[in-house]
Amino acid sequence: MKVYADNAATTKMSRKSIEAMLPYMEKEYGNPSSLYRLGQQAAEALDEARETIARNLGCTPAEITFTSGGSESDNQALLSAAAIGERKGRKHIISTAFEHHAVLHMLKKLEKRGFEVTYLDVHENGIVSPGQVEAAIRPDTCLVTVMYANNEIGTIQPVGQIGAVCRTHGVIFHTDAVQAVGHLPINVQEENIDMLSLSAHKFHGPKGIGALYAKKGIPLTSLIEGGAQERGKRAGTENVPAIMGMAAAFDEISARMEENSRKISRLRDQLIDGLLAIPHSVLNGDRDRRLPGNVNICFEGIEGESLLLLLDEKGISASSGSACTSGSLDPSHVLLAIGRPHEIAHGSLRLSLCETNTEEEIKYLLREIPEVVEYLRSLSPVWRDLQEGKKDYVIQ
Amino acid sequence: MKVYADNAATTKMSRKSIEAMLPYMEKEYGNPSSLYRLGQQAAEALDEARETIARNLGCTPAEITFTSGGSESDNQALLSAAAIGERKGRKHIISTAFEHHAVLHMLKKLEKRGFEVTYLDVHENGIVSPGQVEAAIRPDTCLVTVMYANNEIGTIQPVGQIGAVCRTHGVIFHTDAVQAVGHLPINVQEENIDMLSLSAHKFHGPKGIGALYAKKGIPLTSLIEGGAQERGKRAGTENVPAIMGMAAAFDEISARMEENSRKISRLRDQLIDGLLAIPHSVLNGDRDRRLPGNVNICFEGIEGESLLLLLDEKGISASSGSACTSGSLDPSHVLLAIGRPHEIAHGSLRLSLCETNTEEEIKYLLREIPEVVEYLRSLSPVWRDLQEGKKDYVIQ
Amino acid sequence: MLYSKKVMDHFTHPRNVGVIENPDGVGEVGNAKCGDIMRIYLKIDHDTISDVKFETFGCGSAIASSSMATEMIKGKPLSEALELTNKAVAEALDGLPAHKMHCSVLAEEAIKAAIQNYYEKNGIAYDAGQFPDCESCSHCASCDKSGN
Ligand SMILES: Cc1ncc(COP(=O)(O)O)c(C=O)c1O
Ligand SMILES: Cc1ncc(COP(=O)(O)O)c(C=O)c1O
Ligand code: FES
Ligand code: FES
Repeated sequence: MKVYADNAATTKMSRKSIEAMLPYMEKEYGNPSSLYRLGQQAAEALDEARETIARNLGCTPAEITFTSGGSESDNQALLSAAAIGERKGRKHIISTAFEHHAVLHMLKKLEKRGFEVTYLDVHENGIVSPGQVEAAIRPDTCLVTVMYANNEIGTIQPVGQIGAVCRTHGVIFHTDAVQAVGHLPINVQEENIDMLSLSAHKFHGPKGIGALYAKKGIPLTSLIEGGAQERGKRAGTENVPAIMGMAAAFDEISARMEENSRKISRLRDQLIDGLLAIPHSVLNGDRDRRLPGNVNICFEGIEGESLLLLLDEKGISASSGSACTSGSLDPSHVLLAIGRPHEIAHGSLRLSLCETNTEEEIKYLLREIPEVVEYLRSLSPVWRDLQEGKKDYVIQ
Repeated sequence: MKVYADNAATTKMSRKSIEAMLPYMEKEYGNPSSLYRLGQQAAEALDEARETIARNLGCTPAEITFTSGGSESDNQALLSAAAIGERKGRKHIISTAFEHHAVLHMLKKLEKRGFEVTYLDVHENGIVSPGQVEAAIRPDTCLVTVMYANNEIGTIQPVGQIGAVCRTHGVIFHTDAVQAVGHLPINVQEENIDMLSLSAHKFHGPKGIGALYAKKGIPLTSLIEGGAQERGKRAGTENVPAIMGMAAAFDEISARMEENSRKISRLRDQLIDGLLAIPHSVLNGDRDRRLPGNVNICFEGIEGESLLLLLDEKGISASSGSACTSGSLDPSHVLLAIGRPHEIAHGSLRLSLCETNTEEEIKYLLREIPEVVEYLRSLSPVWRDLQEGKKDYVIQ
Repeated sequence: MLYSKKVMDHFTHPRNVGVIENPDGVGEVGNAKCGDIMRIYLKIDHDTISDVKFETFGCGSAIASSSMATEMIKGKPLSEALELTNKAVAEALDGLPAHKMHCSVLAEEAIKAAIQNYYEKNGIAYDAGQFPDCESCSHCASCDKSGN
């Protein structure tokens, strides 16, 4: 059996999305900046796609800028807010300790440029509170950037309330919604979101395409300079096929969001319950306020990479916050941020489901994973020490 | 009849390129950073694509970084060379007056950061000489950036000789080869090129994907921060399908380059000869040292946009250096750079051919274009004044 | 693929896994904090390794390196086992990715530590220079070398 359970890493493109792309590759291949029909048709298609994205986010088309993906959107959002802050002499930013690297590395860069960043604690449950944000706001705060849902542990932040706090204090609020878009209902206006990043390949759209929403009145700084595409805010010939694919995928997934969510959450809960039956295992992130498809569990005494490799042998595609998978030596900053000690953080497993996963697959996962965990524990000197009472369990 | 003659703006994707993409959309959709098979297969495909690109440029795979297109490649190349220059206290850059905006706008940005830029004259023929470059090099020069072939007038620069000059003086040499790759034989090693930008959609590959070649030892500065993709030099989930499409298109066009070049040049020359038979018309850019597919002609007394619109009515897709098409009011900086006065620069027509254009299409163009020019002249007060001797012709 | 066929073979079917009751030497290196611990048990007869077992907490490469290294020293005189290098282990595995080479270093060091333990337990004189000390271990930046 083959089970793809790494939908947070990337997803399979939907048929509809592919079919939305194809005509723009071979027939309607015109450059939207061109005057002639072939170009103008592409330009019109682009407008339609922009409307689709806007409609699904609850904003206007002019507030959407197409980018090459989530990382670029995050980078441009932060760069733009920082430029605005700089002009006003406000150089303080509020974020969290467990943002995606596209945000964190950009924040590091801004720190070098003289910005001060407050990284809010996300607690053991992986959630920041609006109160924390409010308490951290200073007169010189120019930006609050808090992700909508975490990519590793799936916890959903109280974005609407954080947005309200930011609005009250006149601070720009950006949210990296790469993991949330298509999976949670989002309305940027109702939630007082000023900027939002999304990436199509996380919801069955194409790779290499994303969007940045920026509320009217928030000037964007170009990350990529050149031609006047995207109202001068993002140079480069527009990736029309991918944009069409993104719009189609967004429409498709939005139409079924509730239904998908119900189905996926049920599978997720079965999986969580089943895996937590493994002794000395613990769920990472709040049990309820989490993405419909996210399961993230630490197993004491084993290491993540070897777990993944053995699962792969069984046809299961999953991921881990283990350092060994990434080639760096520190385990996931997300797991450390929620207070997991290093030795436990190494033994994490993330399974992320989508609407095409089935009950049979969950059964298969629940048969294979406990076996593999047990096998790896049988090889593990750490597990032996724990069993023999030479060390204390971290996870009871 | 429909004639697409704007291949310098973008091209139709080839079947091979599309077919190279499809499997990576629906089947091999894994994230190359993932450990499991589906991810590792994508990683291997990426390696192969990198080898293909490298082989066709004469460099090693490790010297290739994938980007979202020509603009991003240009931006990153300039940013990287500037960072190296800054570290060495060398803040002088040499370029030309007719680079693409992706280079020019980045240079403007660097000027604001304290860099000094020398813009070399490109003469009436649209070609800089290696001697000009050499004469402009100073002890504090950190970068020479000269495009391989111009996107509007198609003139080919003596890149190999410029590369040799730069190598002698220890200055980094970048070339924007977006218009040249796939159309001219390029070998970065033989031509002493240190950095090169390319974009797939200019040679029948997908939009939204490109590459930056940077010679071993030249550290790149990230434009997009985040994950460790592309050896930490370009964050964002790799656009595997588009990368595969780019590699396939590059291989395909390289294999037929000579044959294509012969065929296209012949069509181009017929077109140039035929159009220059129109009175008071002039070819822009050197007649011989130009891209196989490029025709760029100014017609006195008419305005480009109206020309394009009427040609579109006849099924002809073409472009103009005219400002109106781009929404700005200034005529093409390229035409101004080769010394065309404003009134003439407004009346330009660019036709850019590819290997699928036919002799019949050329005949059609040569029947329709003169008619349209004549018609527009019949409406033009400028033309009347010229005819009546109230003004002097700029083009004899 | 990240790993060679050989690595995957040793990873999925590790040789010499387990413990030896009343071993003549035990060596443990690494640190759970850093994500890898390797423990080697030796049975020694007349300066020859008559049996060897390992336990490893670590990645695929760490487990495969342990397995391969134990195979390479089983039945060998101690002098030969002491000469086993991590490079030899990696080569025997048909190579390891660059960022995984340190896992093979752990295997080499675990064996040395087990032999050192044997010498010490039996009061056999040895050249300390042949053995790595914990202080010189630098495979992880964040390690406090406290051993836990
Ligand atoms: C010479 C040149 N450089 C750069 C670019 C930018 O490439 P892209 O639109 O793929 O970003 C183009 C084409 O638009 C070009 O012709
Ligand atoms: C939360 C989050 N932000 C940003 C990104 C970056 O998106 P992309 O890889 O499309 O650039 C990702 C996914 O990789 C993500 O999960
Ligand atoms: S085990 Fe971490 S430095 Fe040695
Ligand atoms: S044990 Fe961590 S990389 Fe090998």
